Amino acid sequence: MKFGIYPGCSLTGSARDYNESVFAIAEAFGLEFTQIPDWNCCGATAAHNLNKELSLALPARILALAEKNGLEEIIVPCAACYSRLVVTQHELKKDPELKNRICEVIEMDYRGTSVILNVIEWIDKYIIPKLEEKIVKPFNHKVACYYGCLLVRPDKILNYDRAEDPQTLDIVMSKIGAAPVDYPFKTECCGAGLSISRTDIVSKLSGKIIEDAEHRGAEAIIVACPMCHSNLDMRRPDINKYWKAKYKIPVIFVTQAIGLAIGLPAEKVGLKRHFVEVKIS
Amino acid sequence: MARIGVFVCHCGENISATVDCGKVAETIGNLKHVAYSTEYKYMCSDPGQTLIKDAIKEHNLTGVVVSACSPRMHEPTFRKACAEGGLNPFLCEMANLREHCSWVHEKNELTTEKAIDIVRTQVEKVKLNSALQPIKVPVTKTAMVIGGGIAGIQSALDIANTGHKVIMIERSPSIGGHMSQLSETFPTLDCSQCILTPRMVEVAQHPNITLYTYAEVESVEGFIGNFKVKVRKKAKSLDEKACTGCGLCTTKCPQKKIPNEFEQGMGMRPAIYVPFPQAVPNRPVIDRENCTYYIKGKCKICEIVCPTKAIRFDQPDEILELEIGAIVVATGFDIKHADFFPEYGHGRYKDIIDGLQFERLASASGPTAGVIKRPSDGEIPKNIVFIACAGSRDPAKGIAYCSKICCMYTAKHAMLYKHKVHEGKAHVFYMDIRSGGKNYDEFVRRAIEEDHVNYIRGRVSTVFERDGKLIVKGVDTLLGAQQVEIVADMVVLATAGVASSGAEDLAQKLHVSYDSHKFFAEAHPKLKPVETNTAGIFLAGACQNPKDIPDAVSQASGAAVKVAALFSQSELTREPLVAIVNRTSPPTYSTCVGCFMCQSVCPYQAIEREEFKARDGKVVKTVAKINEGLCQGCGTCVALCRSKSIDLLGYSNTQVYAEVVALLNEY
Amino acid sequence: METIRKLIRKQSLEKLYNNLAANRKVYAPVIAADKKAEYKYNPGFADVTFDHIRSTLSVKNIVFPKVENLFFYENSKTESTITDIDLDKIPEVVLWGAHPCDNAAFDTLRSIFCWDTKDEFFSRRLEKLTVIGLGCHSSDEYCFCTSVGLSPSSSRGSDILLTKLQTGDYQAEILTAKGNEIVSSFPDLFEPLTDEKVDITEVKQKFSHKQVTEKLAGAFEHEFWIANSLRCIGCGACAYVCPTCACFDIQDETKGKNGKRYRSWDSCGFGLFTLHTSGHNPRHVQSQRWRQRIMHKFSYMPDRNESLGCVGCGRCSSGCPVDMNIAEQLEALQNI
Amino acid sequence: MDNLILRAKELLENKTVQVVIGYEAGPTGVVRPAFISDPANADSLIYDERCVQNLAVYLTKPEVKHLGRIAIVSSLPVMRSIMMLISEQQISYDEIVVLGISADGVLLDIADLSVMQGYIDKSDLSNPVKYKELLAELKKLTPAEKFEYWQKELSKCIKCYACRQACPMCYCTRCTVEVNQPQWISVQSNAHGNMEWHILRAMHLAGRCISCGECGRACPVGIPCHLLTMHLTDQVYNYFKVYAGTSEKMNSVMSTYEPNDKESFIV
Amino acid sequence: MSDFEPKIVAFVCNWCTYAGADLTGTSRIKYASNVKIIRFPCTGRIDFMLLLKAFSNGADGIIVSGCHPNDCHYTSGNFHAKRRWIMFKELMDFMGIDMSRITFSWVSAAEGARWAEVVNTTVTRIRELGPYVSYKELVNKSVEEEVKNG
Repeated sequence: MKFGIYPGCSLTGSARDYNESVFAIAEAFGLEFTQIPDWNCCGATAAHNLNKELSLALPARILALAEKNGLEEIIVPCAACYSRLVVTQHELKKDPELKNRICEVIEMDYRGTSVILNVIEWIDKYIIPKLEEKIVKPFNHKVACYYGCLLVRPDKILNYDRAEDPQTLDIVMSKIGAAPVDYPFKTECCGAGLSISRTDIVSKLSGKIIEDAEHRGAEAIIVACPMCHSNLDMRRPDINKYWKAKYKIPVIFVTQAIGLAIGLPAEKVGLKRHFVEVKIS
Repeated sequence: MARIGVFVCHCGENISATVDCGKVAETIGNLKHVAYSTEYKYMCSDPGQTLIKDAIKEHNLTGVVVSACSPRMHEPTFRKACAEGGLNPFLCEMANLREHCSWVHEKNELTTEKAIDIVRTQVEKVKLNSALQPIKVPVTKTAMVIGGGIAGIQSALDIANTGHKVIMIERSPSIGGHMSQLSETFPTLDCSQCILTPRMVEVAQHPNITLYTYAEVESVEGFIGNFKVKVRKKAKSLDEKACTGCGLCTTKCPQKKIPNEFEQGMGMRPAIYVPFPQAVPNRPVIDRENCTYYIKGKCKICEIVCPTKAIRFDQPDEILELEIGAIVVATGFDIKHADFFPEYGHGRYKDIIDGLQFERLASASGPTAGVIKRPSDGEIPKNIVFIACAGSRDPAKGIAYCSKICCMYTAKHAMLYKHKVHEGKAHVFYMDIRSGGKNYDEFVRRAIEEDHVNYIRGRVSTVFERDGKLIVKGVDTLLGAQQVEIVADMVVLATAGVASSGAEDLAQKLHVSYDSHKFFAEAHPKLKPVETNTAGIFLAGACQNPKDIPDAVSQASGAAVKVAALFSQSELTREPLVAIVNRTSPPTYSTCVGCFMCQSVCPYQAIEREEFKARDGKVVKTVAKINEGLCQGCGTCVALCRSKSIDLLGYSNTQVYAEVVALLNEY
Repeated sequence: METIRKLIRKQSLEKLYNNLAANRKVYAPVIAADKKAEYKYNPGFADVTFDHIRSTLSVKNIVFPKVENLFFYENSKTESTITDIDLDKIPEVVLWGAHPCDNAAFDTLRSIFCWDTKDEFFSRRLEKLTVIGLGCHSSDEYCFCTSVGLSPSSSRGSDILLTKLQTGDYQAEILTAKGNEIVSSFPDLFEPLTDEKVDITEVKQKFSHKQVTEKLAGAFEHEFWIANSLRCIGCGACAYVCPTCACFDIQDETKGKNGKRYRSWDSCGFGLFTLHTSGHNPRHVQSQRWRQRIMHKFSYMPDRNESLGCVGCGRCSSGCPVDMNIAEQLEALQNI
Repeated sequence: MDNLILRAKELLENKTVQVVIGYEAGPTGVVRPAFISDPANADSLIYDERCVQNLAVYLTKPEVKHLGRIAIVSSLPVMRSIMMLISEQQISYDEIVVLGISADGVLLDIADLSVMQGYIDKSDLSNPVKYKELLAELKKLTPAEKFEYWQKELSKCIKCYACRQACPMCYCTRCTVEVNQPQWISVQSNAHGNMEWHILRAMHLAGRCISCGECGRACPVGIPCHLLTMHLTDQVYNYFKVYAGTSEKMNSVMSTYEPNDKESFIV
Repeated sequence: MSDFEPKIVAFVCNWCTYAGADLTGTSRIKYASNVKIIRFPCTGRIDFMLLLKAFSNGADGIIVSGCHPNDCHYTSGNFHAKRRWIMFKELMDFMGIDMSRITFSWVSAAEGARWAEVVNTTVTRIRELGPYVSYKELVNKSVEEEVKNG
């Protein structure tokens, strides 16, 4: 089975750890990816605030390229990219006239036939069925599953997990032996939109997320979004400074956790690249 | 030979200002079969009507066309005038010269020409009208009330007190409904049970009322005045006549861990039980799903201890077939389970409860004897948060409508809490306070001003537990949308009121329409709020939409009056504008070929089967037959019928065809 | 008049046709898109066929159109005014190249329409008709003219009968004054006939119509009718393609003050045909209607009109969607 | 074919049925319906690609019903017609035995209604391929060309009603055209009267036509009137996603509705 | 064609559009006088043949109007009518009969102004289309003519 993969800007930059873990577990499960050739920026978060057609044309081009290359299913590990692609597909399906306009803009034929999967959907569909036999080292830790804002929203379009109190990540984690804690901050804002401009707000908001996870005895925060990860991991010194605290809880991608559970070495799944040291294995 | 009279009205100047009425009358007078044609200033006035009556006699008219205003305005007036003049009222038609012509066009020749066309069309139609007689339908003077809550009780008592028989059906073991669960009632804070229980007893004792509890409607056939209702009396596993209601069985039953429905799951009950002490009838039933005997085949302790040997383990369900003249639907409402709002934590955290659960906590006869104790540890909450609109007015996640009663009962809950826990703090998150009603707003003001309930205008985003406390995160929109976080000991959700479970199923059995929320639909939102679109079936209480007690009771009385009015005659009279399937001589019997596609289009189940039998009793032909009592005259079957075997009186095929021809051709 | 035989050469036929078509309506057979023959007014000579066996529809519509207005009326408040059809406006028509069966049918129709009261519409149309028939040089399994007293070379009903000669030229039998008039208008085109052999098809006799008529007299209640009409679906195709079926329905159509009365073809195969206002129908099932059709043509008409109601063209059988083959049935009837 | 003959004989011999309706070759070689009551005559039954007439038309005919229980040779269109006739309460399955024939001419074992249902369910129910092409071509015409095409075709009509009589679904004992109070359809077979008749017929078969093409085949003057009903069959599927004659409990498309039926022309 | 006054017949239901047209009158909203109304109890009652009859009697345009979906006085008559019109329109389009001469609309008892708008837009459209010549010719094609032409 060959999937298309859309890496977006993070996976090849600040979230190389995420990228490595996705490829590592795919390989372990005999799954292959084809990167969408000549892919472009998905337009998150800037485009849809400025120009609606542009915000649709950018993802539409990506999807059209996928169609052109015969990629029926595309995995989009970044939650922000995922959201843009799915919303675009929805908007263009709803309005054929708009679709025609966008096709003219991108000078390509777009039909909207590709299936777009986020990382959890992909895990659910292709990893979970074969997971049990591969687990060599169950991830026996208490974890706080943090979904962030884009993975499950807007729920009217995604229609795959409930927007408030989502469950899918918790289910995946429990399948590899983890014990998810009751965690009310699952979808609280990490401040991603202000990641660059107002780091103080990021520190404030992300700090609350980290504090509650530690308070509930979680040994790791599990994420599936590079933005979440960078705010909770990379910004940790700022957060600790802001809150005058010493939060040590590591932030782990779900794909990294799966990698560990099936016995992949920490380096292979990018765990050595984190700012907050990951001591658990 | 037809002799038609045409009466052109000026309507003061309303018509004559733009239409040349004289020319209309004259032109129409030249038509074949028009025996008399005249104009007059006000046809609807007494002299105008006398003109018609006299002309009918003088010119021996066989049909009348009054060319005036809309038939929706004055058709009854002129039909009555014709009847008084000795002409069958259905031989009178109206040509709408005012609303459809003079008021909407300028004064010119085309307008007068249009007026002539309109009148001529009615002349051609009325030639084909037939003298119709009103339809008479017999009435069975027994009413059925479905549902034994306060609305059903009120309706049943009111009907019974007019001297008519009432059969009341209640699906749970006791009547009383949600009102019997309530602690106190707004805006008076009087005890709900104290005012309800006497009514329940009255129902049980009323000579005109027959009560079937633990019973449900199985099927409904027939039509107004003549319903045939099958009722399933579920087996109570008890000989009700032998049982004295001593209650020994319920105390000795070894199975005691069944969540008590009456207590909203906040207490337990045995497998043989009386739902609550004041239940009517005060007789137990065995809950077969949870009874050890039915599950494992042995126990029978209740049978052993019963002093009157009233237990009947092998009792079957019983089907009653009842003849009913009118039905009052009073099946009430349910509350929406809060699991669609996972962020509010209902079901996950024990101390987050819904409004009905709070009623039981606050009730003197409830599981805590009226002391407000939180379910998790029995502690008295010091800080309590009430969340209004938990699901109501929320099209995205809940329901779009306002549940109407929540604002008031939330105020009541907060007050009851403050009255019982003086040192406690009560907070209410609300969107708007809807307290329209006699003494309602004063009641809410009292909660705020006298009992110092903290009202916060804003919604709650999430409720979660941390260190044994409930953290309620919300917003205060009156303080510049500031985020608010309250650390509470208990949270009460004012969950939306929704249609009673099984409402859709019942509506389909009754052939009554229901809205998208499964609430029963009234025939007209303003002028027929008590009627349904099925004649003879009426609505009372919260089965139509969430209602408070006084609204439910007044509507129940309204429904009772409708039933009483229906029962005041031995026969019903209806306008005879109904569909009819033709009949011919044997061996054809009818041109209907019996495909019964009409049956599937009829919204009123008015199409029946009629079998024709040969002398040897063998059925030789089955054709459609219209039940005049049920048919409302929409004519959808008429347009569908391929063999043109159905026709609609008043709008017959020949009539509408003649109208088309008359409107478009020269005469 | 006495029959005169002449020769008309193939190339002269074209001249005759073109001369006639120049100032008259000529109704002649052509091969339509569906490969079947149909009659048209004044087709080009090149399109006219001399080889068809039978057209789908007969040619009776010249004298008995499928719809014919009888009169128009106008109603006023007090009276109705009737406007008659101007029968003088009926055009002269030459029927060209029709086969003997079809031409004989005009005789049969006359025996119906002019049986007692003369039908003005029919007889005026017939008066204006000149028939230039064509003997058959081909036939098929449906043909049975020889069983009903006709033959591929019968001249009944024709004014001139053309018959193909083995040389490819045609013999013209001039049978009536009308025929003679045409011949004398174009004397150059006709030559004396030398004794040449005609090219005429042979049609096998399938039954004896006399015997059928005799059998039918006592066969009204015979089980034959039900057994042999089970597959009949009760359409009117047989009657409408038949050259001798003459039943019609009369209707008024009024729109406002104006209206007209007309007649249109009808068929005894329809259930409605004999339906009484009361709802009673003396022929309420198809077997009775099928019996009526046979009886009418082979028993009642010989009885009353002294004419057989069938010319053996075979259209009813070839056009029947369920192969109700009349010749086969008559053959069987003869032996019951 | 041998199987069919054996089965027919068996049914007649053991008196399961009183008559078998099938196909035979007439004396001129034309294939036509056969009504076999005597097992000895069953040998004349044939089944090949020439056997196209929809025999279900006979199931509602009084003389045929009178014969007793019927076994009927049934290709897919006949089976669908039978479904329709049952759903419209014209016949009962108990009155008949279905001698189903598969698309490749093999005798099917239709033991009961559910087996027939199963066979229909797995069959292609859309219009036959040869008509699909014709329909597609016609749809390409401009409105004026369509009008001209149909006027030319319909003016040939002689109102013999063979299209109606050949159709199993036109079982009414009185047709709308036979009503003269009012005169819905002019009895004249002229361009206008003919068009009204064919519109009426097609509309009355909307959602009921099972695409056998019998109406067009029966037409003595060759009007392709089956394209009208088949076009509507396509449209019924387009709009409502159903095909006629697929269940004995089915309500016709025209006698039911869904509140969200989609259209684009009502303002 | 400037003095062409089209003849338009409106088939409307009693409970919504007829009442809506009454409201147009009560509100004194003016509209073109070419449209004449025939009242039916319900759109479900309107036989498709009546539309053909209107054309054959000389109508140049037709309006069919009833209650909005879900508002039918008889619950479902308009839904059945809707299906009927869907099929009718498909058939007419297939036969090349001009469906732009028929306006199908939902006009409620409260939409007096809307009724005037429906009438006026229909009249304007039919004026542009001109008289329905092809249908009238079809009807007038006399029987005589047919016989003459074979």
